[in-house]
Amino acid sequence: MAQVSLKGIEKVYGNGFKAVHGVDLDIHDGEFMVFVGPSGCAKSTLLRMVAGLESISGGELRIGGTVVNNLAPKQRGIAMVFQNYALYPHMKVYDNLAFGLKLAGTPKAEVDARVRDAARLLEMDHLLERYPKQLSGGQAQRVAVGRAIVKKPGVFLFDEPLSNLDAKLRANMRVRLTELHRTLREQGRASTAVYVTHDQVEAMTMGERICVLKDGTIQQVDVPTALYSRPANAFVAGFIGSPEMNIREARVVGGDAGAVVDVGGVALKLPARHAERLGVWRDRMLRFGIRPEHIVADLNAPGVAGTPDLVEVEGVLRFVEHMGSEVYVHFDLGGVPFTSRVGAELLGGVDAKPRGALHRFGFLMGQSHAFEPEGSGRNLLL
Amino acid sequence: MAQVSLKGIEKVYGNGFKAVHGVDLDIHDGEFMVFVGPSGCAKSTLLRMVAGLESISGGELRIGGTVVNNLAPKQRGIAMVFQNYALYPHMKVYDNLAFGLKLAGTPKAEVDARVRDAARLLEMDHLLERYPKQLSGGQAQRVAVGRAIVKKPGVFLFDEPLSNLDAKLRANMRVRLTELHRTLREQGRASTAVYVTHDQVEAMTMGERICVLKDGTIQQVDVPTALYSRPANAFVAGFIGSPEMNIREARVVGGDAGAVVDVGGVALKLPARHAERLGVWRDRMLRFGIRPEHIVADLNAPGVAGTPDLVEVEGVLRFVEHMGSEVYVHFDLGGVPFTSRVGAELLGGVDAKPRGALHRFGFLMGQSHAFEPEGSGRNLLL
Amino acid sequence: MYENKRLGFLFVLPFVLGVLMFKLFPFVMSFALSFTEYDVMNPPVWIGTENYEQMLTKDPLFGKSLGVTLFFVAMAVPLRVGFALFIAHVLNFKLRGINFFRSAFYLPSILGGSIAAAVLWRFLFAQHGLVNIVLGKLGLEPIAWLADEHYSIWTVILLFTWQFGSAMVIFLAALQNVPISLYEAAEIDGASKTQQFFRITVPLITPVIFFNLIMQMVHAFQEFNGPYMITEGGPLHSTYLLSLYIYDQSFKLFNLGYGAALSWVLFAIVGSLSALSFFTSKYWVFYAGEKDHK
Amino acid sequence: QEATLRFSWWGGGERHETTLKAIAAFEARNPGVKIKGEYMGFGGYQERLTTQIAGGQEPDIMQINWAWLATYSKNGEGFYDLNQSKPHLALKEFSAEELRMGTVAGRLNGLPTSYTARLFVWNKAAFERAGMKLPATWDELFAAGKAFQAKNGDKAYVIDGELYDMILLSQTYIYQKHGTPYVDPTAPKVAMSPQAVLEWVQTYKKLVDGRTATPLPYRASLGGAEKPTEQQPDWVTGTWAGNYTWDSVLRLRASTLNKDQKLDIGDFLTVPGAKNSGMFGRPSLLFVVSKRSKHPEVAAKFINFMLTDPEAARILGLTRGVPAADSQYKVLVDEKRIDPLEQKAFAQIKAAKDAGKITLPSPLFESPRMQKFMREVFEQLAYGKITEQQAATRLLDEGNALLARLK
Amino acid sequence: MNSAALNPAAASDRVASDREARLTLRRERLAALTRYVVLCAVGVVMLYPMIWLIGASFKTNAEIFTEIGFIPSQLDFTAYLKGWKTSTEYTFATYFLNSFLITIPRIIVTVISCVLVAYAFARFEFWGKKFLFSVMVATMMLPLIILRLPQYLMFKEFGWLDTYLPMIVPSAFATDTFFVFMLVQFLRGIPRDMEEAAQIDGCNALQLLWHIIVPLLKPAIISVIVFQFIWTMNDFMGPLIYLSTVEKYPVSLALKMSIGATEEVEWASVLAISVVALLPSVAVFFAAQRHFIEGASSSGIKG
Ligand SMILES: Nc1ncnc2c1ncn2[C@@H]1O[C@H](COP(=O)(O)OP(=O)(O)OP(=O)(O)O)[C@@H](O)[C@H]1O
Ligand SMILES: Nc1ncnc2c1ncn2[C@@H]1O[C@H](COP(=O)(O)OP(=O)(O)OP(=O)(O)O)[C@@H](O)[C@H]1O
Ligand SMILES: [Mg+2]
Ligand SMILES: [Mg+2]
Repeated sequence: MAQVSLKGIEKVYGNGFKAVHGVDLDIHDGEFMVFVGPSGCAKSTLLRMVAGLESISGGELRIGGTVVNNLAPKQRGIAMVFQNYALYPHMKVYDNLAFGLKLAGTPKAEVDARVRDAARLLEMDHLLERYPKQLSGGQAQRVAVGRAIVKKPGVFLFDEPLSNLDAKLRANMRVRLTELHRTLREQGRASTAVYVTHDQVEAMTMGERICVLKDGTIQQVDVPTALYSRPANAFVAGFIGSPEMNIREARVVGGDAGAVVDVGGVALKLPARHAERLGVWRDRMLRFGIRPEHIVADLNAPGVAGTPDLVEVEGVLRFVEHMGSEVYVHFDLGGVPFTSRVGAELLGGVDAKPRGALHRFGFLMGQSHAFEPEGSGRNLLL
Repeated sequence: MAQVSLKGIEKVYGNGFKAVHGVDLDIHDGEFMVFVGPSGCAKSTLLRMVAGLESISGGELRIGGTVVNNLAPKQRGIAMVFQNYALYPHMKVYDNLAFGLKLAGTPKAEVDARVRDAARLLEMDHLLERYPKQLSGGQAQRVAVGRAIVKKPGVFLFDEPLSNLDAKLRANMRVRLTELHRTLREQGRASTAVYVTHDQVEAMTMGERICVLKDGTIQQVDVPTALYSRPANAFVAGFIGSPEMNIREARVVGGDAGAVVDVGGVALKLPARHAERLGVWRDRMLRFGIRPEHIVADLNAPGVAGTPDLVEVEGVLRFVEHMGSEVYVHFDLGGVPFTSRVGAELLGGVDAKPRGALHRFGFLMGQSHAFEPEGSGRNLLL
Repeated sequence: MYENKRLGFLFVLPFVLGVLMFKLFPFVMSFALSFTEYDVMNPPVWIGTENYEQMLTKDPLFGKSLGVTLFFVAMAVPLRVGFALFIAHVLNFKLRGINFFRSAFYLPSILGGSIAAAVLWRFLFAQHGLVNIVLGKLGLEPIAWLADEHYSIWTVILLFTWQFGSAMVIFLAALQNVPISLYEAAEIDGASKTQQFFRITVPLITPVIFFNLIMQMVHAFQEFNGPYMITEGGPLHSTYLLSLYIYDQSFKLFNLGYGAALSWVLFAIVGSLSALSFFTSKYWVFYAGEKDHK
Repeated sequence: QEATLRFSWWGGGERHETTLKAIAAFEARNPGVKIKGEYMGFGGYQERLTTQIAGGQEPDIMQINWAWLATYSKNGEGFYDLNQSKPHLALKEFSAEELRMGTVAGRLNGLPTSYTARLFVWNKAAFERAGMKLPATWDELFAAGKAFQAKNGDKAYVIDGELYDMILLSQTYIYQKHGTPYVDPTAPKVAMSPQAVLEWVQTYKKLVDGRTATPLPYRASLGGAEKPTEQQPDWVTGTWAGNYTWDSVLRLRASTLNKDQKLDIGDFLTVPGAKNSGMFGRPSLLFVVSKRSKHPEVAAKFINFMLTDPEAARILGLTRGVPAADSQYKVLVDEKRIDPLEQKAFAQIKAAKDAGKITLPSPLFESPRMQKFMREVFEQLAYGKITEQQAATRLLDEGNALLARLK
Repeated sequence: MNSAALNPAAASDRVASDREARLTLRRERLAALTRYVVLCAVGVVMLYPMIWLIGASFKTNAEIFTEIGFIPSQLDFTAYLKGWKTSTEYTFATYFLNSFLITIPRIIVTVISCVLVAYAFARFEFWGKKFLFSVMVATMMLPLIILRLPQYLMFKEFGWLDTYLPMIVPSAFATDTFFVFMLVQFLRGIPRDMEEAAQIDGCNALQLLWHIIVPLLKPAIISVIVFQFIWTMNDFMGPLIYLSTVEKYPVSLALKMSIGATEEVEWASVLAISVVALLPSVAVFFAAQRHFIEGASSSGIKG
């Protein structure tokens, strides 16, 4: 029973800086919750408050139903991976891992077994006899992760635990951590996990729910796919997805069936469902959003032509980024910049054209979004 | 004049661990070189040797033509971003940035201008009066980057400088750093950059050349696209690209035009060009490789049917990962696991089928690879 | 956990008890004695503030002694602390035989107030001693170090400086807490070894520099062995530090009341100087382990 | 009779060994009595004793310097009155003078182990090297300096001594000439006439300016003004040829001399027609008993044993000077335990004493404050900070004031 | 080299920069050399008394006070033998043992109490902390000699005279505030990251102290041990006042045992035994000095 619930949590730092502004969040028992948000949005602060390392300036924090505002970290049944690792410099890797277990009075044999298990899981069996200063950055980070997972606590707190690993190892670890979490749950020893990451793939694949933060407030909490396809506001829309969604100032023109958004003088016809919802916004400015993968570059590619709500427009090519299997095409539409993301084999010849040349793109308007022009930019289509 | 050239560089650590085994590498003046490789492969070690922080156990290191093996760091004309930041805890952010300039006797006004420029570039103007311990992880990392870029040195050494930033900021920084590098070059003050990263996107977009390392040896040095499409060996092939290339044990069967690779009992017909090259490997085991994006899941998608060298096979579905705009489909082929990466709208119905169900996939064999079975697995098709 | 007030108090409890059991009575009694006339043989006689009045108005030797003491402290403390810091810095390098040097440099402090130290000092500063020989080589006039009231204090100051060992050891220990990565960063930033020392090392060990300054000040104000061994306070009271005066009054002249009063005046001086230092420390001492600046 | 008594003394190796043996002998003679020796070097002895007395924890029997009597027992009540244990004490062994010296306000506080006085100690060898004979008159002494230096170089001095030695030396001259010491032995006042005081000061100056005595600043510059004579290299090598000092430190002074040197006791210089020898003599050490002792009788018995018993004398030898008690002195003389030089010194003192030409100095003269005061004035004089006249005035006026306060 | 030969400018550039590299090497060697020279020069001044002491222990009295050089005319260990035997009922073996009986328990209680109290001052928040801290610093400011008598009276009341308790027990209550203050300052300079991690790992305050703080403070704690050892060994006044039985004397007291005021002194024996008395302190320091420079926290994670 380790649900974590935050009620009106606030944090003011010693220098008067208010880092957290009344956060309300319920993390269910055994849930894998991911925190994402821009650098400095208070992810670590929240985690540290849950851990009990940072005093809580306001609000109520419960773990497993008990108010823990004033409980010491060790009484909260948590394990944590620190963003800066905080390994014990005077202990070998083995002892770094075993330390918590030894403190808990775990029998020696079991400590050994668990430490070696964790080391194997994290591919660092060969490092057990090293001191932290003899490790590379990624190795140290794995030790930090290992220190948390040997403990099998009620609540896992991960603060960017894989940031210093290479893609392959990272993908590996991602899967293993997820599996670990599932296994524990299946064994009936569900651990709640709070996982801070800035990696979209991690967030999308690991998180059962994702909490998007900005400047110490929650923007949206939802399952990954929902977050992606139904962002609550322009901030979330722009933050999730890479390359980020094209969100541009636009104006809704015309009524009902004939409604279009005007972006930089170019009219993009709205699908009927959208037009209806945006009726009240006619002739007003709003923010129009469309993800790069919903702009196709090769109109002649098979299957494109027939897509419903496809709007063809002519853009001015700026430059093309090759990313291996896919390509980002940057272009201007009526002076407004857009990015399209297409498969490397679906370029429709853009890469052959010079900068400034014209090219016809297709906007899949069925997947487009519209946000309030001001503030956080509420999603107008929800 | 700041080319960096490594000749037979070796590094043996105090505990006898040999971290670098004879590395030869020429980094041209003004080039942007990216180091990638698994955690612990000695990227940082190499960087630190170039910087002069780690003694060189063997070989010769030249910067701008001079042997610098025994030169102090400050004589090498470098700036470095440390993996662990190494900010001066007793100085405010401003002073952390200004320190190097002040030491160099830069006039006060210019110091101020450059510090503020860098702060603006890194979106941390508001942090200048803070102490390092009042920063979040990402903020601290940006300070570390700032400290390097204010100096405009001959050689930039970046050790995973963006690992703690969120995707959006990271993309931003990526562009800005690249631009900074270009601008300096255009101004005739070219800085050579050595950039360690584990982020594929960074590596692919920023690197003019990429150096892939493994266990302290160079695997391949080449421009990004070449690395992606013509990996020198199985290790590079597997390391670059995410999700990683499917590389499986296989056997070449049949001659010339009719040659196939047999993977888990399933025959995949080889294109003529490949069959020819692999002639000598007939009836021998090798490693067959194909990237996930070269396995299509929707054979009925327009345009697929006609693709040359498309081989259709039936796989057993294992599970499907949704990543927003795209989806990873994991399946078995004759008991051998494969991953396919497809657009979210090109699933061909896999997501509707249960685990264990059969599904027909298309292998774009024209894009497939073959590697030696042993050792590092030389690419047999080059 | 660190907010747990009861736990914190529990941990300082030994100290609180220690003060109550072992310090309170001696302090109170010595304070009380400072208002009495007490010659050990006869019970103390209450005379109010007479001792203090005497000291401040009728005792030129007190003024002389205080002056000498202040000069001594002002010179000796920076010298000892500075020297200790410098040598600790040098001894922190990895050099062959450095262990030997570290021990060698601590030796004078082990010798403490032994005769060997006195013999050495007299040898160095005697009329025909080493220092004068060196001066002679430099073409300077020899100085009657031990006999000239203008120079004699320097022999004591230099002896105090010479026994910099414990301050050095503390600095050595403190130097270990400076993360190597900061030196690396500074090196990359183009800092010379000297600049690293002043811009990285010194700021980061300010807590310990502060400690050494305070403690050496406290010790210097109570310095006894040096002048007692070398000059016995002379010539012409030019090395007559307050501690010697207090000692003479208390145990030679059996004026314990007056000695106590002198001690409390010394206490007040050291106390206010320390308070001042603590106050200013906010501006220059950097505590890495403190939760917040300000 | 069962009793355990504590006995404290300071001293060097020989004194410790012999005293412990003497204690054993006493214990053998007095079954049931245990004497616990609490002994140490001189450094810190007085601090400890003072603290112990203040805490009422002092040993039953203590060795003290005669001069301390004035401090510890101003009115004679500081220590046990040995008169109460007369039956256990062979007081007849001591001269009346010696008993008087241990008596304060009619109470017999302590018994002396020996009597000591200041004498002229010369390095005969050094004089021989200079081709000079030992000074026999004051004028010879005053003149010797220049002659000596002419022969032996300008680092050579006829007589060495720290400041207090010189003060006493000069005082002896004045005492002989004017018939009074500085402090009146009977009353707390300055006894010298203003003229005498001035001459005292001048005598000191004469000794120094005449290159006879080592000047204070020079001595200081060599390694501390109060460094003992025997530790001065110039003494060790015979560059300095004399010392005006206690007979009890003869061995100490001789102990560092190199083999080319030879000490002798000179004539005690005397102004012709002087009524008083001017010799500065007094008991050296006293044994006293704590007024809190539970066994004062046993303590008295022990003191008696130590000071008067022939066996004790044999054991103790000269470790506390030439014994004051006649019987003990005899034993040592008979057994030839006293070497000729010491014998000579003793004879010189005894002669003066027996002739009634040594007057017991005022205890106040040796009181720490008085000493401090005199030293201060003479130091200023030596450093030329004040004139002879100023020094004389201070010695007179401030001296009187101080003495009045001390009494 | 070839391409450089084709390009004279580059070649001369390279020659110049190679020269710079060589210069740097030479400069480094020079720096090392000067470092040694400075060390040796200062070292002589530092070591001189010790060497003199050893040399003098073989000399005659006359030699000791005239020859400032340290080479004795003969090598004769009788002074050591004599000094060791002493003129008392006991040999120095007894006095050394006594010294250790005082020193070792005192070190143990000092370290425990001081670390505990320093930990509280440096890390915890509690009522009256500032006040207590000031009290702590203030207790060091009154000259010790003036406290001597009151302390004596106090220990007399406790019935502790002529025992080692006055020298040991107060230390058990963190009254050696020098050490407390020192440890506090050290601790305040050490970041809290490791402690936070350990709290998460389930440490209570004492475990934190033992497993994290103590290792991190190791250099400072070692210096506490060394100081307390040397200072207690050298302490003369404490034993002088509180001990009266010769059998209980520590070395510091026994050393001055044979220096009376008026008797001749065999300086060679005195010095010989001073040399011997210094040995434990020197040995302890030498054994410990390695640890001053092997702090746990110096091993930060590098990037
Ligand atoms: N000790 C402190 N004093 C004052 N402000 C602080 C302190 N620690 C953090 N902050 C500020 O609080 C905000 C939140 O910090 P936090 O470390 O929680 O960010 P974060 O979301 O973890 O960022 P990142 O992704 O960069 O690690 C930041 O703006 C940071 O500058
Ligand atoms: N001081 C040291 N002593 C011994 N081995 C070390 C030391 N420092 C690093 N190593 C080892 O050397 C290898 C290379 O380390 P390095 O830090 O260069 O790796 P890296 O490529 O930067 O890895 P990462 O991506 O994890 O930062 C690693 O296996 C590491 O464990
Ligand atoms: Mg963070
Ligand atoms: Mg690294």
